[in-house]
Amino acid sequence: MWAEIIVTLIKLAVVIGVLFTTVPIMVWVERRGSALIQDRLGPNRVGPWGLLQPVVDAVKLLTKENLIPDGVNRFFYVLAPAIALVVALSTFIVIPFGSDPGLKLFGHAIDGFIVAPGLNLGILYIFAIASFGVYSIVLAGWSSDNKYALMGGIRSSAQMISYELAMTVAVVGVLMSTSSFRLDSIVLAQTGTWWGFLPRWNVFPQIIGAITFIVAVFAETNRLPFDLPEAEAELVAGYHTEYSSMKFASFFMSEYINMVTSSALIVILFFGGWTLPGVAAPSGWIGAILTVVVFSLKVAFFLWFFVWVRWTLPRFRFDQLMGLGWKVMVPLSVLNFVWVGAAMALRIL
Amino acid sequence: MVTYVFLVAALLAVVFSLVTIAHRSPVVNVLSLAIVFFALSAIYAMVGMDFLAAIQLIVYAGAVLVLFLFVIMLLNIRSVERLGSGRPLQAALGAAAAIAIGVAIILVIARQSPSFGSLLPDTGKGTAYSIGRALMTTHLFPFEFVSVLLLAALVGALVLARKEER
Amino acid sequence: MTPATLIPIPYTWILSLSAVLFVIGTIGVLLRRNGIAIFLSLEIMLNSANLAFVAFALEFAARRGVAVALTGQLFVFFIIGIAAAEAAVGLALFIALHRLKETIDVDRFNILRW
Amino acid sequence: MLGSLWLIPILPLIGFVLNLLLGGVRARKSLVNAVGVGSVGAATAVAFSTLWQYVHQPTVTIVERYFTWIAAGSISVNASFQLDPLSAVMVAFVTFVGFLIHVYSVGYMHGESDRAYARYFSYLNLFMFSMLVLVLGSNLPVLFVGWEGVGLCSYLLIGFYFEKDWCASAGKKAFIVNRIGDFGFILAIFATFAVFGSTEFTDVFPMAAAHPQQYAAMATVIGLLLFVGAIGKSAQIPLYVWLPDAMAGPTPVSALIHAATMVTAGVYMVVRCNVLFRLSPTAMLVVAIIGGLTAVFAATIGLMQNDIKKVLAYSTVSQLGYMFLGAGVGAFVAAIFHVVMHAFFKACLFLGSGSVIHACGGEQDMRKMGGLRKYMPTTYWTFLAATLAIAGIVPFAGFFSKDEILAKAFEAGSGGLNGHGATYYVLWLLGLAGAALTAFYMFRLVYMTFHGSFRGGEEAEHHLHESPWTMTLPLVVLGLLSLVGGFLGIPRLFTGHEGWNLIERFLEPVLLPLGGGEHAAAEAAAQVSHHVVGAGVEWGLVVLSLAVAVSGILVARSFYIGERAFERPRRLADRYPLAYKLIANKYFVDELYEAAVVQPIHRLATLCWKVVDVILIDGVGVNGTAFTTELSGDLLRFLQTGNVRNYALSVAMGVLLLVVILW
Repeated sequence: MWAEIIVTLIKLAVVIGVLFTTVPIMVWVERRGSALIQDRLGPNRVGPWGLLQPVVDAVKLLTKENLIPDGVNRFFYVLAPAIALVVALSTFIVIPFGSDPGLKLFGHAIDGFIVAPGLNLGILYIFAIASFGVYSIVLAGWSSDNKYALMGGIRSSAQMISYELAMTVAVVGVLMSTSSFRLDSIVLAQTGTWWGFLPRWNVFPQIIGAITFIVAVFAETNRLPFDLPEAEAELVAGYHTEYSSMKFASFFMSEYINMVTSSALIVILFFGGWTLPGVAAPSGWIGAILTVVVFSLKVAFFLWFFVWVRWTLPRFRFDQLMGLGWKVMVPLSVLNFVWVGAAMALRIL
Repeated sequence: MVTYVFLVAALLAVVFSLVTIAHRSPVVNVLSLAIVFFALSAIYAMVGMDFLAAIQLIVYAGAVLVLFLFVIMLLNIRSVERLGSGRPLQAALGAAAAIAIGVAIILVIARQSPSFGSLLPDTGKGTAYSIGRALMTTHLFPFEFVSVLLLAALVGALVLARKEER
Repeated sequence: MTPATLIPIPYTWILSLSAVLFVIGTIGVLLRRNGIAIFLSLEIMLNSANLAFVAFALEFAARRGVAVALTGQLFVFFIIGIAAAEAAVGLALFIALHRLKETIDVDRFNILRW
Repeated sequence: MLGSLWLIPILPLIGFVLNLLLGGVRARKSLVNAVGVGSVGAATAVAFSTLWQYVHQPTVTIVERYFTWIAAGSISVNASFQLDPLSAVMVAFVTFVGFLIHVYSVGYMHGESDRAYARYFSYLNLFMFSMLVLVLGSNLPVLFVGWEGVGLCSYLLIGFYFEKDWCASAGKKAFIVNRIGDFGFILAIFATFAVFGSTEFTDVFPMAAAHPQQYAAMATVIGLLLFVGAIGKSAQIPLYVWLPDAMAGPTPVSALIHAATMVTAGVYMVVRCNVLFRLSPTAMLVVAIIGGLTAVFAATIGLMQNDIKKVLAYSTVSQLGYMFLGAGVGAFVAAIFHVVMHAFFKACLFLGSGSVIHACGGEQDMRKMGGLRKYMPTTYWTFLAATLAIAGIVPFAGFFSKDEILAKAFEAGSGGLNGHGATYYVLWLLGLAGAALTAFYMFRLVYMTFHGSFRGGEEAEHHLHESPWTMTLPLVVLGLLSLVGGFLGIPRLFTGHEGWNLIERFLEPVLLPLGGGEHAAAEAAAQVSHHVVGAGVEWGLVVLSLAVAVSGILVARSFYIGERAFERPRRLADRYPLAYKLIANKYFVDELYEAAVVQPIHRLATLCWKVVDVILIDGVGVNGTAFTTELSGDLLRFLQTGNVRNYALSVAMGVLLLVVILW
């Protein structure tokens, strides 16, 4: 009993620690990456290659005055960033980030590199929790008593509901071919190869689903080219216009944590998770750590992909965004779903 | 342990549904209803209906209530009237009728033996598996019917909310 | 299938909770004037019905000795579907009404009379 | 092709649908021709190949069941077709004559607008379909479908020029008069169901033939009811009035529907049900009397008509009377023989008259014609051949068939068929008189139209011309058939051998032998009557009818040819003004019907409208209900507050009540 709790707490600590350290690294990557793409220098004063810049930023945000503007609804104004952070953190607990060959810690099985191993719902749990994410944005926009913030909030709720549909349906194809909600089962189903060389990853048979899912995830995380809720040219900063200091930092952090979660999901659902084609993980702790490293590298690639896309593509107009969501993404995801169903019925997949 | 979880969830559900119907701010109404749904979802999960619990959250909290919030913001409703204001006779009769219904139902329930339902076992595939099968076989007709209903609602909502073309 | 384990709460408790929620919802529907508030109360009523179905499903499974209580759960799914449809149409109605009268106080919409 | 009978009617049906669509898009006439004529041509080809195979096949009756059309309790009706010698003959001549008339229509109707043209051909194709269903149907309901279908097409085509009021009312008249007959037919179908439990010919007739005594009484009822239907469709007394008016339709329609095919449906139906009729002496007698009376009656009216088509119309009525006379004296084969021959020469006559009308620019009055022989020789010679055929001059088609009927009538009289010998003698005399009248009025028509000099004015004379080949070709074919068609049924008398009477040998199986005592005796007596009359008497009869026909021709010649043409008829009219007036006005039958039937019904309808409809239904029924509803609504509307929450409260109260009740 106690061992179980301690193991879980350790896993929790590791996950949260990694997530919180990823955020400043991502900020640095984003700023240096944007500079690279735009042929600028980027932050280069604090530490080597500006590596310590995020630390300085964090200190600045922590020490800033905790300002609450007049006329806001105080309760919801404070609640909103809290919801954002809680939702962002709690989705990660069903993500399996490595292969567990039956290791023990303090005489107790660690039960997989996953915080909540008993939760059969897996991906469904993520959707359920993530659907609360929209509340933070809506409440932030509404409680700020600012028309730009309100516009951002309304836009965001419309956008998230629209793309959630495409995202969910795109995942259904994977769920059908695996017939499980559990993410570790989904990863295990992708081990091995087709014809000896092509990895058995879902991305190959379900390329449409993969593309739809990735695009929908961009919209769900409010990243460019879908960052309409905080389009600075139109709405100043959207729903967090009135936020500053640590409350702003919470939004900021939750966005980056969501990026990490999303990248992890992309990797797990479509790119084989921690597996490498044709390579069996060595047994014991070393093998387990290696799988975690493989997984992290894959996630890192998609994190870089997020940055890459952000600084490459221009922003959509709002009606284009909704049109794309309903008239392109939803039909495409349904197409993928129909294809998988037909392929399974014909025993191709 | 389960009993306590149930009692806490029940308490939360009752309290926040009272807040839902009594508070004057519509946003508070919606959010407290979200908590009610969360509590009910916890009860569902506790008795083994994990799929139902997830759907409850995804559909109700994730979609329906966001729609409510969306409309509240669109119409910019800051606060509404007090519970039972205006038409005192209607209010009194309504409250009396509702409570009478409640008392009647409770009396009916009280006559039942307080037997214990069984916890749904973990079959490894989750309840989603059997529910999916049932929806596609024995309950296919209502399932298709609901999908037609949703389509009709979609079209109906579009037609109703569209601005009149002058 | 593994044998069913008993839940340590009687299903009548769940039913009672459902009844209480139903009454609260009814009071909301009858006493509120704001259209959206009425809808929220309706959602409470629908959910109390869902809860009752869940309770009956459990009781049914226990009495019959079956491991899976399906029908009750399926009812809940259908009710959720209907609730979603109802919310969509209802809210669209209120948007249309608000456009007409700048209010969604249902007592102001009494033109449906002789 | 045997085994796919459905193909024959379905081809014209396809043509009908296509032409209907083509009319909608105003397609070119050549396209309509291809569809309309092509489909009937294909049907004709299929029909003849079927007939060819059928003739070489020993099976007598082929029934093809397609599906169960009506199934209600013990009653079940199949959609099925039947091929036996009778329907084979009918199908062959219907498709053949129909095809010729389709070809003819191409030339005749070319002046119509594209839409009307397509409409015309679609109706014509629908008619072909219905007629084929009628003759192929293997039970009474299917036959009835075709029966009603041809009636509908008849109505549509009579009223083809519906923008003219009198054409539209002629169509209505035909439809309504036919409806009276159809009523009898429907009752006959019900009676057949009630008595035999089936309407399949292959069930009913053997059953009836096997137990003559048992079914004799019901056979009389059914037979008479069937004959009521035949009277309507085949224009016999007293329901003949629609046929002369039906000439309002285009002339090819008159040729096809109102001369060659549809109107003979009644004869076909009586022959088809010959078993039932033979069981009932009464029914037979009624058929013979009506037929004989009609033959003479219509012929007398035909004497004084001046409209070329009206003359032919009354002639048709008269000839149909002969057919029924034949059926009524038990000469069913002769009746069908006459149906076919009549189809040839009457179609030829009508088409010839159409050619004449075409040449005269739509003029139908014979008093404004004359001398057309030199302008349109082909029309003249074919017309003359057909006229000789109808007059009964040897060796033209009509001679054999008509003479056969008259001979059988005489035999019936001398053999005392069913103990009504005297009546049958009278009927034979009537038939003989009718033959003389026929010869007279037909040659009157020929002389007035083709001989003498043209009386229609110079302007019209200038335009006289022979018709195009599409019109003359069918004329030539039909004229030749009028000449040689009769050789299908040369009686024993001429050859001394039964084998030469091809049609009789072919149709023999249709006449089922009756079983059982007294009827068998009567049947035997009828058979014996064949030999009651000796060869000498038979030769005498032939000479007599020829003499009668020739004398009719000579009288016509003296009346309408030469210097003093038209003088003698005028003198006769002056001498007997009453008779003249009576016949010239068609015995005032239309006026009688108007006064005796139409006016009372009109008055009854007015009464229904003014009292039942306006006061009872509109007043008490409709307005009364509305008033009551309004009153109660006025009183109850105070419950309707318009406040949604009040309604919700009512619902809650209702729930409470429900809970308490269910306690």
